[in-house]
Parts: sequence; structure tokens; C-alpha cells
Amino acid sequence: MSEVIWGLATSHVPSIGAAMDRGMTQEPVWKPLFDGYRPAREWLAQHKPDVAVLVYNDHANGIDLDIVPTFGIGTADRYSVADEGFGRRPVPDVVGDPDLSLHLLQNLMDEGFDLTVFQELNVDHGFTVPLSIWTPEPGEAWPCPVVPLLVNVIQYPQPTAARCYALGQALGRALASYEAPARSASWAPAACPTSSPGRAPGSSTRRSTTCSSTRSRTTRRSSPRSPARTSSARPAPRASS
Amino acid sequence: MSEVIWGLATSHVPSIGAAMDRGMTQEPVWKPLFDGYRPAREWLAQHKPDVAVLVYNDHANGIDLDIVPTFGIGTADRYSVADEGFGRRPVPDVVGDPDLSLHLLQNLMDEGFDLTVFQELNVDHGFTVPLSIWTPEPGEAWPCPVVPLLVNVIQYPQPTAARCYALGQALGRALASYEAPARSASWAPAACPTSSPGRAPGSSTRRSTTCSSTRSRTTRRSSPRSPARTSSARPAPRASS
Amino acid sequence: MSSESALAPPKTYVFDGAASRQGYRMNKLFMTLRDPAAREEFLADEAAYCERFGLSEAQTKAVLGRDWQAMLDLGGSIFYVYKLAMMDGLSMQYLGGVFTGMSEADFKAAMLAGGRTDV
Amino acid sequence: MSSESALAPPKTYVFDGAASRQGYRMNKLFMTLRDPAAREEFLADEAAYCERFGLSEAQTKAVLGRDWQAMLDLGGSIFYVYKLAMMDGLSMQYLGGVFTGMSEADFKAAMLAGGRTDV
Ligand SMILES: [Fe+3]
Ligand SMILES: [Fe+3]
Repeated sequence: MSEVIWGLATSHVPSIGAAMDRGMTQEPVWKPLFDGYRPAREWLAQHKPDVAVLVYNDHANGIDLDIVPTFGIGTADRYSVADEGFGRRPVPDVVGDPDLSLHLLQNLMDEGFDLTVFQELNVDHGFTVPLSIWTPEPGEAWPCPVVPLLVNVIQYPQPTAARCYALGQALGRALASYEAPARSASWAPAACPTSSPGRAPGSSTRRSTTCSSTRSRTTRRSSPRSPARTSSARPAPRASS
Repeated sequence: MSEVIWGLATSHVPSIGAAMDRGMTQEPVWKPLFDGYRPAREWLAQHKPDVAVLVYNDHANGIDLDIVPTFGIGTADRYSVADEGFGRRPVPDVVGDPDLSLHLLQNLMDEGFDLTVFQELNVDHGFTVPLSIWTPEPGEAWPCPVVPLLVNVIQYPQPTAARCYALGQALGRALASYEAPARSASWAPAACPTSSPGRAPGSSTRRSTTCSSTRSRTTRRSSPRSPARTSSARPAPRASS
Repeated sequence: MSSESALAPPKTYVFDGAASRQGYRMNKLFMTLRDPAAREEFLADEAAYCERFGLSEAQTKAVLGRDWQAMLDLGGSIFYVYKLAMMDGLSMQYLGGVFTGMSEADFKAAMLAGGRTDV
Repeated sequence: MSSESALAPPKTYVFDGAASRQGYRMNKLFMTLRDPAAREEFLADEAAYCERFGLSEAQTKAVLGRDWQAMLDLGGSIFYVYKLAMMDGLSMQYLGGVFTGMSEADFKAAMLAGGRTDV
């Protein structure tokens, strides 16, 4: 069995990634945000997962408008970082975990979630910005394999909040039933503030889209001898508001 | 409100379409099948719908293995007939009904079905063979617009039978709530016998895939003055075994 | 498409099925602009590129004239329209200013001050 | 992949996630064969075409040798493998015969007689 050991929720606005890629994190406008991340990053660095599940949404980079899935899961062993039109971010491609993907797929389908399966997927800032917030200096590779779970926020109708909540609960059950003795963690949904177009002069809008992020950590062990093992999930550190 | 006035279930094996396209329906091997269809066709010809919903599965013609949705709905105003590798069938392209598509999409999403939305879709024999069985001589156009509802049967896991049944029930409710005063009809799921590969010498296999077909007829009227209007759906004629 | 329905906050676009159908070809065009070769081709003859993608006359006019508001009115999705703006070297904050009748600097200042609070 | 699990009738392939991953590139190749120009290109140099699509050595050998059984063993989906057979002018009944150790005629006769009844 596996165990969820942490969860993390964060905004994924592309400018966060750009600020990191361009060394601007200490500039006055950015410093408060990155200072806020520091305690979480320190805690997370001490609790390295073996695998993560990242619930996110694509922004017209991995998915076009021909086929718009409500919920999707990647089952590939590798996901390329998308070029969103300004060159790809200087971060590593993502290594997947097909075994965990197929386990989650089977269990979520059995629970009545109508998932779309991606064998090929380019991941955009909705995916790489949360990874960067977790691991600012990944070097050649991210710390562990990551399974993408996609939620449509581009085209209405989006899934209801109730449906997203039910999916998160089912995801928890599916992770718990993963056969290898293991611990896991989960990213909770995060609001993603986006400047949203409104036509009224003089009014700016701010709107939250359901850029959910759920991260799962599964430590595979042949015997349950982890000293850090606990029977319940640890509360997720609060990374940002 | 709309009303379901008939349902039809049929096999969609491509050779049925080929037999029709090549004028072979009176040959000894085919005649019993097409004789079986005759009573249903006569009845159906007297009950022309204004719009139909066809639940079917694609066979690697409209959908590839990169992205495999469990349930999909077309919202286009036109669907091209696919070339499956032997030239496209000599039948008309399919006119869609985006308004009904979007109504069904909204209602099915609200009921917790995680649909994938297709704005572009080439329909294959899984779609055109049922249309041909209903309307052997369509001429320039099929009798009415048709909305495609897709069910994955290509790649395991497929949706459970319970989930398909629940989708059919929700589809019925969604059709009933369609705002224009109307009557509608629904195609029930049909078994699609496919010769399925087995490696044991000397044994042939026959397997049913869930090639569901649900057809909805919605007659839009500004007033409910249809003489044929009934409060409950008519039983579907049995077209074939 | 702007909406005043229960689904949408006032003065906010909801990119729903009808909007997506209306903007489908235009958004497809914007999607291609992620590719440097496509950007070059587009810039060499924008009108021809629009015609190749089957844009309506109004959509073509909006794209050629960089009428960002009109693109939204004609079914553009902000995630797609933004790809054209990026090609032009414009920021999301610039678009925010256009959509709210402000300069980019004023829009940024308004966002830093807490953004819109009337909804 | 053939399976003896509870999910599958005996001696039947279940095209599941693992099979689909294994056969992904080969099935992608088969998908292209719906297009006459691709068929021409494939026939002109089958090995090069297989290489372009990144098939494994075993998959390439199966395709070049028209080893239909091996294609299934290596992750081929019957819906995709059939596109290669179609190109060769072969029928689904022919493949049924190959997979069951019969001639096409015997397979057809067996199907007309009611097909397999032991499962
Ligand atoms: Fe976002
Ligand atoms: Fe079929």
C-alpha cells in the first residue's frame, strides 16, 4: 500500500517561471512571493518523494480545441516541455511513471470517472511552474517521476467543483491502494489568478480558474520499514496564498 | 420539452456497409440479414426524426492512440465520412446539430459525466453503417442532423457497463429537458460481433464490443400539436439480432 | 462572447461552446504561432494566412488590425489570442489594459493595488 | 498481449495500457496507411518507413515479414494491424484464419456455423 505524505497547492502563472528563469526572484516585485515559498521549499527538500501526481490544466499548448477532454491522465514514460511561443523553459523534460498511471486510470475508471488517456503530451507552464516552485534548481532531472492529471479550464463547461472534489477523493483512494508498500502525498487544488478580459473601461478583473494541483508521493519499498512512515497524511505546508 | 419516439440497435460491422455499397444485399449470405431489417426500415420511414443522437465507437479512424477519450460528444455542424483505407463510403457527410450537442454536453456534465468535446471528427463505419441500416438510400443527405456520442472500445479500460447504462439514463433526461417542444427517440446499446484474434489454433473467437447506438429524434415545434405525440417512448422496432 | 447570464460575472467573457465554435478557425491559426516557421510565414502575408485558415472577414479584419477586443467578440479565446500578442512582443498586462481602457502601466498598478473589487 | 487473467477470456488479447504503450509507434505507423500517398511511400521502402516511426527491431521484423501473430504479441491493436492487412488486400476473415490456424475459407465456414462456442 502507498501513503500520501504531502500535498502542495500553488499558483502557476507563467511569469513565476519567467522570473525564476531570468534570475528576477530577488527583485522587489517578486521577492515577497519567493520569500513566501522558502519555508515550504525547505520542508519539501527534506521529504523527497519517489513519484508525484500533478493535477493541472493545459493552456492551449498540449491540447488544441479539436478535442477538449474534461479529465485526462498521462500514461507516457516521458513528457516534453512545450514551447508556448517564447521558446521552451530551460527545465528538464518530465519522466513519467506508466505503472502508477495505469493503476490510477484503472481505479478512477472503476469509480466512474471518464478519463481521457494521453500517451503523448507536451506539458506547459501549468505543469512546470509548480515543479519549479517545488524544486527551483532541478539540474538535469526533476527529483522523481511525475504523473499528469489534467483538468479542463479552457472551454466551458468545465467540470463542477463537486466533480473535482469527488475526483480528488477517488485519487486518494487509488493512491492508497497502489500495491507497492509506499507512502504518498497529494497536492490540493489551487486558485490560479488570471487577468481575465472584461470590456468595461476602467474595470480590471481578477478571476480564479480551477488550476488544481494534486501531488502524490509514493515511496516504493519491498518492506514497510520507513522510519518516517506515519499512518495518516502530513498536513501540506502552505506554500503561497 | 422533447420526446424520444424511437430507438434502434444494430451491428455496425463494416461488411454490412460494403454489401450495401456493392449491391450484394440480395446474395444468399446477405439476404437474411437485410430481410430482417425490412420491417424496421418500413416503420422507421414513417417516423422521420428531426434530429438523431448516435452512440457509437470509432475504430482508429477519427481518433488515434495519442488521446483516447472514454466518452466524447461532437459539437460540430458537419462531420466528414472517414477514409478508413479503402476509400470513403459513397454516402453523404453528416450534418450536425450544435445546439442540441451543447445542450446535451451541459446536462451530461452537470450530471457528472466527464465528456470530451469534439469540434472536428471524421466518422467511420461505426457511425455510417447504422445510418445506412436506417436509411439505405440517403441520396444527397441523411434524413436529419445527427449528434455523435462516442464510447471508447479500442483501448482498455473501457467504461463499465454500469457507467454506460447511467450515461444512457442521463441522456434520456437531457433529451427530455431540451427546451423546444419536441419528440425524441433513442438507440439502445447494440452488440457488435467482431472476429477477435485468439492465438489458440483451431479455435475461432466471437466477442461482443460495446458498440452502443442511441438515436434521438427531436421534433421541434413551436406548439405541441403533433398528432402522433405520445407521453411515453414507443418501443424500438427490432432491426436485427 | 460577453455574457450577462447567471453563469458569468458582469462584463466577463465566458468561452463556451458557442464562442468556441465561432472562434474555432481563428484560434487554430493562433495555435500555430507557437512555431517560429509559422510566425515567419504569417508575418510575410497575414491576409493570405488568415484566408488559408478560413477566418471570416470580420475575424481577418480584427487580426490584421490587432483589434484585440474584436477578436474576443468574434470567438477568440484569451489563451489563443495571447499567442498573437506574444508574437507582437506584447504582454498579458498590455492586453488587460486594452480590455479595461487603461495603459499597461496603469493596469499593472491597478493589479498591484489589489485588482478589481466590485465583483 | 495475450492474457489469462480474470479480465480476459482464455487465449484472447486484451489491448490494455501496457499493450498500447508497447505497440504505440507501430500502431501509429499503421494509422498512416489510410492515406494513399503514405501507402506508396511505405511500399517503396518498408524498412526505412519502420525506422522513421521508431519501431523496435522485433516490430520491424514482424511488419516486414507480415507476421500477424507477432504484431499482436508486440502491442499491435487489431484495429490498426488490419490497416496493413487491408493495404495487402487481405480480409479480417483471413486474419481470423491466421490467428486460429485455419484457412480463410475454413474460418468463414466456422463463423457461418456459429463461431466459437467454448467460451
Ligand atoms: Fe492557468
Ligand atoms: Fe465495431
